[in-house]
Amino acid sequence: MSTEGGLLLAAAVLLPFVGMLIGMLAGGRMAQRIAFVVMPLGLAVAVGIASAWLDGSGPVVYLLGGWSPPLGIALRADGVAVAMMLAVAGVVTGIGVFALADFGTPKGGAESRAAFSYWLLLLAVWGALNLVFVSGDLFTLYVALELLTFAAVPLVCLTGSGETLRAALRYLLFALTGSLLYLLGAVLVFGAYGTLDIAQLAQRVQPEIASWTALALMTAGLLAKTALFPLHIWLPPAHAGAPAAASALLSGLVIKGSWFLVVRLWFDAMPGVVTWPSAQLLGALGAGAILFGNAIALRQARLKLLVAYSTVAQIGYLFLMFPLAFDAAAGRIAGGLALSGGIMQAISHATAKSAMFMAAGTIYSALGHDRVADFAGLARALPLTVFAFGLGGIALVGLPPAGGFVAKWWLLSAAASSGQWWWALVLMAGGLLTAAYVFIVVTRALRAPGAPLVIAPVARLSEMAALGLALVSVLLGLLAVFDMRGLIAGRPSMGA
Amino acid sequence: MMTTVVSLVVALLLLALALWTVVARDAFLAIAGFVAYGMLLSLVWVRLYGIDVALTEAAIGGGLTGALLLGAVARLRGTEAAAWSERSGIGLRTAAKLLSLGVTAVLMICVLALPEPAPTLAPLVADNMAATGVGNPITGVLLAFRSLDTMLEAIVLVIAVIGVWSLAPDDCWGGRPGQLHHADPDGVLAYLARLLPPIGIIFGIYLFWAGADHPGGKFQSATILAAMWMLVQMAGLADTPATANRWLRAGVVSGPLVFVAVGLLGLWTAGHFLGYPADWAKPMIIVVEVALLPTLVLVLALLMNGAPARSDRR
Amino acid sequence: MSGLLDLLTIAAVGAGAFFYLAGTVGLLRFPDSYTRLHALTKADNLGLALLVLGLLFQVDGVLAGLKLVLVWLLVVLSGAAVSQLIARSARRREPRR
Amino acid sequence: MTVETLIALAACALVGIGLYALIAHPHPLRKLVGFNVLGSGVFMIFGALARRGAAAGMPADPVPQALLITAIVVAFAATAMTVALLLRLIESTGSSALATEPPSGDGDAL
Amino acid sequence: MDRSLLLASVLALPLAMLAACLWAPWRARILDLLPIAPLPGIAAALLAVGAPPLRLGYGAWAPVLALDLVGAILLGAAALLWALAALYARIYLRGDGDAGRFGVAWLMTLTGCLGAFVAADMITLYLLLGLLTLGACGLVIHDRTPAAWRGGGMYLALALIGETCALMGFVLLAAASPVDGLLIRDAVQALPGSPTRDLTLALLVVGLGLKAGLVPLHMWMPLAHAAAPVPASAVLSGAVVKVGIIGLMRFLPLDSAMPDWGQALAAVGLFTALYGVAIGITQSHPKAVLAYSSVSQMGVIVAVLGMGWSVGDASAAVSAAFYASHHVLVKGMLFLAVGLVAATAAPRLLWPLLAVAAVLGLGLGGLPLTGGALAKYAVKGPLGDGLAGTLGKVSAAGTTLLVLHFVHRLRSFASQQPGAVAPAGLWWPWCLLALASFVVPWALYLSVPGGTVGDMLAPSVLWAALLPMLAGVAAAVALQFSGARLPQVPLGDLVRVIDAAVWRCVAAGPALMRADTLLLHWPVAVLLLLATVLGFGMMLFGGHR
Repeated sequence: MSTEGGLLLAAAVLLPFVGMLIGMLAGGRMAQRIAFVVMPLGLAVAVGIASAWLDGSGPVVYLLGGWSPPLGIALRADGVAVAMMLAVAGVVTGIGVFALADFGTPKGGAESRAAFSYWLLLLAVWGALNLVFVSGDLFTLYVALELLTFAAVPLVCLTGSGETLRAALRYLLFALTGSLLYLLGAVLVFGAYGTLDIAQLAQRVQPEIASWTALALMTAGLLAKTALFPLHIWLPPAHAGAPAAASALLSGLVIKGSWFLVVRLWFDAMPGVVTWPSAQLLGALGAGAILFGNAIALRQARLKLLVAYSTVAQIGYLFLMFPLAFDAAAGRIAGGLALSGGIMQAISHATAKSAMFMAAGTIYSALGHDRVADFAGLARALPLTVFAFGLGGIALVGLPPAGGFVAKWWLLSAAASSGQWWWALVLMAGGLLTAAYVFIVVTRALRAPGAPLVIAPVARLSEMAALGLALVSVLLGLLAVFDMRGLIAGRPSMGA
Repeated sequence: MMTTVVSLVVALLLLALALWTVVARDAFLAIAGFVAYGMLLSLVWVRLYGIDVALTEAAIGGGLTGALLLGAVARLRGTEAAAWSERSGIGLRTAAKLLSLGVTAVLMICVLALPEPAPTLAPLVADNMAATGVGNPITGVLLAFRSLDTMLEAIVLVIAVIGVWSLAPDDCWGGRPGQLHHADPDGVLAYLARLLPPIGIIFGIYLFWAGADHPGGKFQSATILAAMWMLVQMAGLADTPATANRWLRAGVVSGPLVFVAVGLLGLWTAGHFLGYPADWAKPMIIVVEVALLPTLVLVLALLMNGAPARSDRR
Repeated sequence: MSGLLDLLTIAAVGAGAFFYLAGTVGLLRFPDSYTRLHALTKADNLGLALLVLGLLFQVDGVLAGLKLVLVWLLVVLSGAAVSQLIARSARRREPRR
Repeated sequence: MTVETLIALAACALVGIGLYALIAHPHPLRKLVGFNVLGSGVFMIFGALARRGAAAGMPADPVPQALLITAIVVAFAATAMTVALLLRLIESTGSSALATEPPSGDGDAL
Repeated sequence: MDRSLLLASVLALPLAMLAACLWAPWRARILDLLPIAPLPGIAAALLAVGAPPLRLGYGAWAPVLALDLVGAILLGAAALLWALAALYARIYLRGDGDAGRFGVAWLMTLTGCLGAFVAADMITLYLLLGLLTLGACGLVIHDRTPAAWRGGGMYLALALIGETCALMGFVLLAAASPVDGLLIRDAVQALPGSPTRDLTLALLVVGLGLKAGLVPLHMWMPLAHAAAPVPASAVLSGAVVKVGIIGLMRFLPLDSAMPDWGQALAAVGLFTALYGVAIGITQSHPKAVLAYSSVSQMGVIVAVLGMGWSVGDASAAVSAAFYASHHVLVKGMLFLAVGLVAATAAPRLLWPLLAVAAVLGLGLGGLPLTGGALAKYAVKGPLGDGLAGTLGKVSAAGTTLLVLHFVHRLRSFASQQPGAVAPAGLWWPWCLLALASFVVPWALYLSVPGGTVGDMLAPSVLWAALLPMLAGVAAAVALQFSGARLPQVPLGDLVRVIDAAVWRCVAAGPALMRADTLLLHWPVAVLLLLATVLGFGMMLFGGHR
């Protein structure tokens, strides 16, 4: 049955889409105007859902058209979804403010391709992400994944340069393949259990060949869309080539969509099907991402590529929670500290990485290049931006009071209590490597320039937006003082 | 028995054509094979008693996709040789064969291991069809039980259009896609483009109207209508629409917007978003379908046309 | 009565099938586009006509019969137009003889 | 062996064929064809399952069939987008190669 | 309650000043305000000892502040040094374009350093350690010289490794702790019975010992302390290293006897004490000599803790704190002296300066009647008369030698242009510090252990103190006149090992890049995708067999 405030879930999904449609009709400057009308509304809706979640007991549910699963579609929001929705709403707003400098249409200015596309796709990404967070139906989730892909790919090649077009094509083909694998898994699930509803599936699913194959197919497909090592083929060129406002969106938010779906599958849909070795394998891929991605990032000479590879590494952290959450005694995966840590990591990375990409973009447009070696004097020229980058780095490294620290603490605690010390080692090594490249970039910027640095003027508003998001990511941990695990309550119980 | 043999033959033909699309050296031949493959697919759908799916497959999966690919291959001639030169090594190809075979094998095992009797939602649908007022259960699923999917699908198409448009060169923004086709007044194509559309439009609308209670529906009919429009464009009787055209955009977004509006109406009248009050279901469903039809026609045609390539400022 | 209709149907459909076969053989065996087109279009028109004719003996109701005829007309129409187009493009590509 | 099982098995093979084309074919357009073959294989498996679910006087389970229509349309949108992207790529670079030169990492670090 | 609020002010004032630094005009003028930042620390040390703990916020993660005796002793001494060094820095950095940045780094370091003495829960302590590390790194790299970059980088790298170990130790502590909170005391009480006791202890000793500069984790110390500007070196080498000490005092269950752990720690400490001397006398730059002397002194303090721990004598911590507080002031004074000498040539000032520095410095070796004598006297008990005591005496002799070597090097370091005189603004903070380094230990001695002057004048005590000194002087004289050439050990001795490791990693880079290029190859990627499918299939299938 639908619960209090359930309708807000539908609103959270449709508001951005309706905004996009009206924006397409109005076009020109209105597109961006409408985007900025939708942002506060979307934030309000997210807050409303959060309060509904905190008031009620169990998840917030809405049955569309009053049809209950398996025939109809149910939208559900639990603590995990609520936390992600709040984070996404905030980050999208921040990115929007930043993007005004690059994609803002002046008063009376003609409609331009990039601006028109950017604002509409920004809203599309937002709506698709909210759908991923609240949908309780495997097929609707497939549609959501495609929405996300179709909205994200054009963002990669907004500049229209050959290199970005190529990156976009790689991204599109690889992501589409992933989607089909996911759909294939969903199909098998339906064939074996006669439902696509996650909550019902959780009750019906049995450890048998069909569920194993389905989970393997869906997981692999989603990993391809998440670009988890070694499937990160499309990420570095795409995220490094896209305009900063788009990279921030892609790197901070879009990859979280498919990742979140893996969480849903493993924690909610098939917790009993998951096995210890499979969880370890997922963790191993994450560990590989952390070590490999960070090491490659250390080798990058260009800032945007460095940040992109840092994303490859950070994606790894998001998957360490799976083995840590595995309850070996019960032989099933269960939420708790590890899950909270993973979600916290995702939110922290969303804010920090967006801020870092924004800073990188500002630096690029100011210097006309992003070669780290030639950053001397930057700290004097763009103090706010370098500061924002540094703060984002601190959040990635996981120093308190950043959200990354809370996440690290929870993950390490989970490792300690489950005795899986090897993941703790990976966490620590990753933190050190991250610190290394953040230190390199910041110190390069702190050096005194040989010749006086000439920079193009940059928009103060954009710098402020980056700094704002960076501050959020660094202060996120302070929420922990007010026991935020109440929000990300232990395990996301999707049982309606 | 007989049916099994026929199915076997069809299946083997299907596999052969699929293999052909892979192994054929010449891209044009491969894609011609793919079109035939699409037609054969719709035959398979008929054998699976999915008449609506068969129609959709024939119209969209086979027809539009095939046309799209044929149009593309003509413009990609030059790049084929270069592509073949960077063909991956024999080792990789062998590994690819092995892994693909592995996946196929696992899938086959799953298919054979599926439970008997198969789980089905058909009874549930049958019990609830009355509430929808429509006769075609698929329409009932698409526009009542799982109407959210249909709404999102329309939005997916709109996003795809935005994405395709966003690929335009900056100076062509708002312009028209594709080359300008010059009408050849006594050309046979122009003749066909004058003769066929009236029939096609009638047929399309019939298909649409039948969709409520019989196989058929907006997608199939939208494809027919879009095809008619494109025929007219190809014959040069009408130019492709300019992407800046407000009316065009209005047509593109109207369908989903009306859908959302009807959903809100349902919230007001039936207490559920996307719900229908008793014995108002069919009219509201018809409204949604009527609103979606032009959107689908436009979107399908626009996706076929591709990104703006000519500035409209003359 | 129905037995006779069935016989007629079998005869017509069989003949149609034969023309299809012939057309396909021609498509495969003939040397250039023109001759191939020739084989194909002739075979298609006649073959399909015979098929439709044969099926007409089986339909109940005029409407269904009209539908079949409509199908035939449409195929003939599009077949004619398309073969024209193919021939033109072939003339552009292949040397006139 | 029932018809739907036969078709389902054939569909599994189609999936494999599509995957192979996606991996091994050098030209993006052919990869795209492979993608469509793969997709049709997935759809056919779904369709066979729907047929298995025949009940309540219906020749097949209508829910999967409805979902299939949605899926086919989405796949078409994906194809259209890929084709547009590919054409634009060739128009601007003259090549259809997917391979990018590796990101330049000439050890700035340390 | 108001006394507890005093604890909060220890953090609040510098943090408020930091916040003010976000505004450029304040940042420009911050240098003149630095001296007031540590004043709440002094006040708290005098007034807030044993005040009820102060909990900010609620929930398990709420920060908690408390001040015990050892904390107060170290806090007072450190705050005093921070204040006087700040007065010194006002003049020393006048006209420096980056003074604002220096002030920010200074305040961060100060907050972390003083806060560490009052933090009662792990999270707050870890937060302050992080703040300390970043700030100290900023102080070290302030001069932007290659040496500064190297020192800063090495410091940051090792400090982060240390903090990572400490963090894991904290997590294990918390995991083993019966109560939900993250209070250090509760967790440590549960430690002896914890299943992961030894791992936890190892991580904590490595993490905190690195901050205290225990051999072989000391190599960052000479690099960093020698590279930083003089006032910064003073606080880094005097006050900041004590954070490691207070950490060890707080996190090791000193009151429950663990002979093996205690003696191991003591052994490391004593080795460090001697090793610091051995390397120190080979250094030529006075700041480097002082840095190694700090290494050595930290070793003595840790040894005292270790001996106390081995017998479960928690009072050893007080003695260690007393010893450490003396070192805070003296070492700060000596570093500031380097700055003075470098700017002074006039003999009438140079010689008294050298004399005072020598006398107070020899206090580190236990020169009678100096504060150092009291410090050595205080730790005599815990060290005992066994091997540890003997080695302690040897280290005292070594320290004497080292201090003499320092004074020798210092003289040759004097300014070259004749008649140069350091500005008065540098002189009087130094004089105050010199005075404090003599007065404070006596005050503490007479108040805390409640000793009397008489004890210190007892011939046996004097003799016991003098013997090692004479040995040290003898060694110095011998070195001087034998003309023996000591090998020139590079600054940061063992650091070579790290360099080698780093370069080996860098060399692995190209291989990694090639691997990445391969992974970005389309067929490979899709193959890996299929492999992932089959892999997960197998793992799921196999897991149920």
